Amino acid sequence: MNPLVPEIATIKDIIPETGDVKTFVVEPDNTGSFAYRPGQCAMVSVFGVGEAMISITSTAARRGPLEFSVKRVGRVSGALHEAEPGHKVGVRGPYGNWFPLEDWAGRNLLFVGGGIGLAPLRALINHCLDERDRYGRVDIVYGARSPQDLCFKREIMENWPRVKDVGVHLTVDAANGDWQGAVALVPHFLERLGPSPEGTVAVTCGPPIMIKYTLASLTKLGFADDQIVTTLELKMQCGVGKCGRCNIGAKYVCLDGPVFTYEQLKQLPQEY
Amino acid sequence: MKLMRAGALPRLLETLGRQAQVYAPATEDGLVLLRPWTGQAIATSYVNPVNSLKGLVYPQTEAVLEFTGGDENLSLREAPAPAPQVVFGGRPCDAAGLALIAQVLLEGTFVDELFRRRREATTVLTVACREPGPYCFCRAMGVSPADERGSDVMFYPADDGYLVEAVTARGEEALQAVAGLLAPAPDTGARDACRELRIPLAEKLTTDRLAARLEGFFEHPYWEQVARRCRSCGTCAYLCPTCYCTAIFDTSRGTRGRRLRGWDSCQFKDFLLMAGGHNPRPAKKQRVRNRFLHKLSYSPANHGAYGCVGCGRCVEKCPADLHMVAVLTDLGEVLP
Amino acid sequence: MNERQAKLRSIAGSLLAEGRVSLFIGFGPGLEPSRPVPWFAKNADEAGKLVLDPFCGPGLARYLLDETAAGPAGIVARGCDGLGLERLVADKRVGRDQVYVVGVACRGAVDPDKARRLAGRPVFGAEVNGETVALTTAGGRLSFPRSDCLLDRCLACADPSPRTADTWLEEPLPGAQREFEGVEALEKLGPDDRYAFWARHLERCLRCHACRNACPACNCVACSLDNPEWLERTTGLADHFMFHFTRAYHVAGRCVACGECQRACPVGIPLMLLNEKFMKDIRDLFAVPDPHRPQEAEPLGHFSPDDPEGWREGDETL
Amino acid sequence: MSLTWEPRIVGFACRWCTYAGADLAGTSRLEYPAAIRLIRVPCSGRVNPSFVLRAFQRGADGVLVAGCHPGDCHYTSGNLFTRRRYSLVKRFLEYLGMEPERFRVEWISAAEGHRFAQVVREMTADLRRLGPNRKMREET
Repeated sequence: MNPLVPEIATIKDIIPETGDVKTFVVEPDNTGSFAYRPGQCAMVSVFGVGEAMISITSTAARRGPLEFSVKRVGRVSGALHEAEPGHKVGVRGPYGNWFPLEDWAGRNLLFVGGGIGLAPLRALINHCLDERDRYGRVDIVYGARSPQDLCFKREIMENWPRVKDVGVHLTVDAANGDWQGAVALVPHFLERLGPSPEGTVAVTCGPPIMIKYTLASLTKLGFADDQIVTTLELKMQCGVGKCGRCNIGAKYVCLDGPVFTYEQLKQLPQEY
Repeated sequence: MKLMRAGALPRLLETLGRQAQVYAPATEDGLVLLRPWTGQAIATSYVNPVNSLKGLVYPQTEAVLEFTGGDENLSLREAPAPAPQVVFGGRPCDAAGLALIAQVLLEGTFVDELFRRRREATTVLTVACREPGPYCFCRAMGVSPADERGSDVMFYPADDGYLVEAVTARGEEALQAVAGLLAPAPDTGARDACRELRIPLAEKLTTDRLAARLEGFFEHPYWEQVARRCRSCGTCAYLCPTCYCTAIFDTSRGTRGRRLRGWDSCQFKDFLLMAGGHNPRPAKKQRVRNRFLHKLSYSPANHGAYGCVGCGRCVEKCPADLHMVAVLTDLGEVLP
Repeated sequence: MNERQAKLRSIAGSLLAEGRVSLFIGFGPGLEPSRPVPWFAKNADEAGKLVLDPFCGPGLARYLLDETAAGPAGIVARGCDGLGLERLVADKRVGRDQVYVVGVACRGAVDPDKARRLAGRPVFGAEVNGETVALTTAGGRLSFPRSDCLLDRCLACADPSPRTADTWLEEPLPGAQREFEGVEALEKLGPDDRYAFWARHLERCLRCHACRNACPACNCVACSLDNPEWLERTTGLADHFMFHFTRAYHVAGRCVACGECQRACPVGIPLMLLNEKFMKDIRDLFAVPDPHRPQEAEPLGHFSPDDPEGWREGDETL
Repeated sequence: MSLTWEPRIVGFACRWCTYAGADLAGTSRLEYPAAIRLIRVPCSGRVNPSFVLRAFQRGADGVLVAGCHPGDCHYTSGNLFTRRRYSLVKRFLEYLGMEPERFRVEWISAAEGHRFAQVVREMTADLRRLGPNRKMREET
């Protein structure tokens, strides 16, 4: 089995999330799906254009097709955005490690997402909310540039807030229209909310600059390095640790990541 | 161990060539290159062919798959299995480089099928060294002029031919096919001479405890200083017998296309450029540092060996003389 | 012993000490005496290690692209470096006021590989005296014809000194007319032989981009040769033709003939024969006497109403 | 060479003149070989030399760049740049080993349907004599 050969899959549905984000519901033609865990990624390809590593935003335990939320930024994501339901793409995976859920039983969970960074968190949040009783309080802090850029609106506005002991806290960088909510950058907003580090695990995901400042804010709030979990993104080609692309020091994001604790991150060269 | 007269070499290649494509060193425009052998003169006086063994087992570009069809009906075909090949004339450093690439590509969670198939279809006939080239430093990197790693058959140059010894079962098989050309070896002198060959340049370099000494060296100003002369081309990586970084890309013509894999270099400025514009290593300092730390620190950490076999190609060919020997020499002064 | 070198060290040292430049670009000690390396002195101490001898080979001009961002840089300039700087200035990639040029009179650089091959042993020193080169080895001094010893790029050189400098290390030497003998010889072959010649050479191309990255004229911020829409990443002979056709055409009328591309090429492709073909035709068709010296109006950046139709006239040369 | 082989010519035609000239050749019922595929461009000056090489790379046996006569450019000077550039490119292609007959630059006005047909006839005849182009062509 050549790990670089993808399986052909069909785009079953395309859900527009924001002006430049769409969620693609994808079903591999032969296997229907594959086993994966929250935080893992897959290589999605548009034949003739190329491949890109994209985090899986669906939740495996729900046994549905694969879902990928993709922001239009480059060649492959651009081609995906041009695709229609029924089109064929390639999928191979899953790749990378996953969020260490096993260690989180009984603890409070704090999710901090920014923009399209909610995509990997969504897989995790839905997984956790499906086994709600395993965890303590759940808080979801999520921000985007504008109200229109908030992804997964149905979940953040309706589904998640309805679950017992779940707080969803939304913010935008710049308000417009009839936005009544908070206007602040995610790290500032987070500091203002001031969640307690007591018995809590914080998981953050978003653009590199947001992660950088969120890590600092969490530290300021008293979270220890091993209480903070984040994901890294680096250019990838093979996804299987062979192409030499996504190394940070001696670690490879595709094998050793994308999920790292802040403690692990501090051991790595600051080059990502 | 057997003895083969030098004059029997064409017949050996001819015999092995009945079952496989044979490659041998040939002189072209004043350069020695490993080329498909079709009976032409076989070059013998060279330190190392310009192209390393790497390219024959891990080609500069190769197909992963072919695809045909349109958006809604698409079919894939995996690249066909490679044909058998016999490569004569690579040096022990290059073969050791292959062994190192094999470690990276074949060990771990995933196996690189493309490499595995081609490696298994290749018989490596290595010619050991009786004379060091001006830029050879193999011994500094833990490789010997008679190193057997990665080779199927060793050829030790003797006065009137070669001492020949199979290293692997595949090599044994190859030698059986040409048994008529081999006579019993009178002694092991030629092999011993290769094994004992001194490599003067290597003696000037210290690689003792290098990985440990490099700890904490990541932020040292040395990298900025040395990287200034780098031109961010791919000469070092593309000539290197151990550099294995690749890119995967598609090409298409109408409704048919191919997905290919090809060499890439971490020295190119766009190597890590992501869609959206983020580039974690935009500066030469970062890229040069990554190249050398990969070989001297990350590779030992992940694979237990330096990512360099001391072949000397980067020393000879880097247009700005930013090469492993220069860096090792500098590190000898800069490192604690 | 080496007065030029001592003088250069002192000039560079003063420039740095006085803060007139933040960096001085020249050559410094390399792995062996025959291979000095590009050297970037940031203080008088480092300027004290500058090397100036006939082994100083690599072109330096292109480094100015990176090194003038933080403040003025000094550079020791041979004719080739001077023309490279002119190119960068003409292309508005480097400000002339950001560079302090120390001009030299270059008599050609000795190719370290040729020297070692000729001498058959390590070479410690060289002296270029007219048509001969004296190489110093452990076994004494050996003399060889200049044409066997120098870098290819220096054999065809018509520009021993830069056209302008801020100070001169020595009396500049006058420029000459470039000849295109290599191009003419190739033009005499038939199409199939010419194709075979280029196919053989280009087949070796590694697409390492050493030629492009050596070139002071290839100074675009984003290069079409990195864009898969223009050049796919595949590495067949047809791709190599596309690469080299595009590279040569993009520097047509802009190439300063420094020959650094060919010196940098690890597989010995005679790249200057491509660049020189354009140079020769620009000279012949558009009456530009020295197309390799940056002009007021770039040969391919303008036209004349009386231009010939080059595909009809002068065909007899092909 | 197969008996049914016919040369393929890629023609880059300026929309203001040559393309109209080709139309005129058609409406005038002038006979010329079907070997040419025309690509309409706004001006002969639009034709990047890489397009020419790309055509050869992907299977053209001949390439024609055709535009307005010097002095008649719709954009005043586009074809004067063309003349300069292709004076060099034509010679350069031949220097790389391409036969001269495989690449032509012609000025063909909207009124010169005859000229267009004649150029295509000439080129096709030349290319039939030369046979398929293999030079600089990618392997399929």
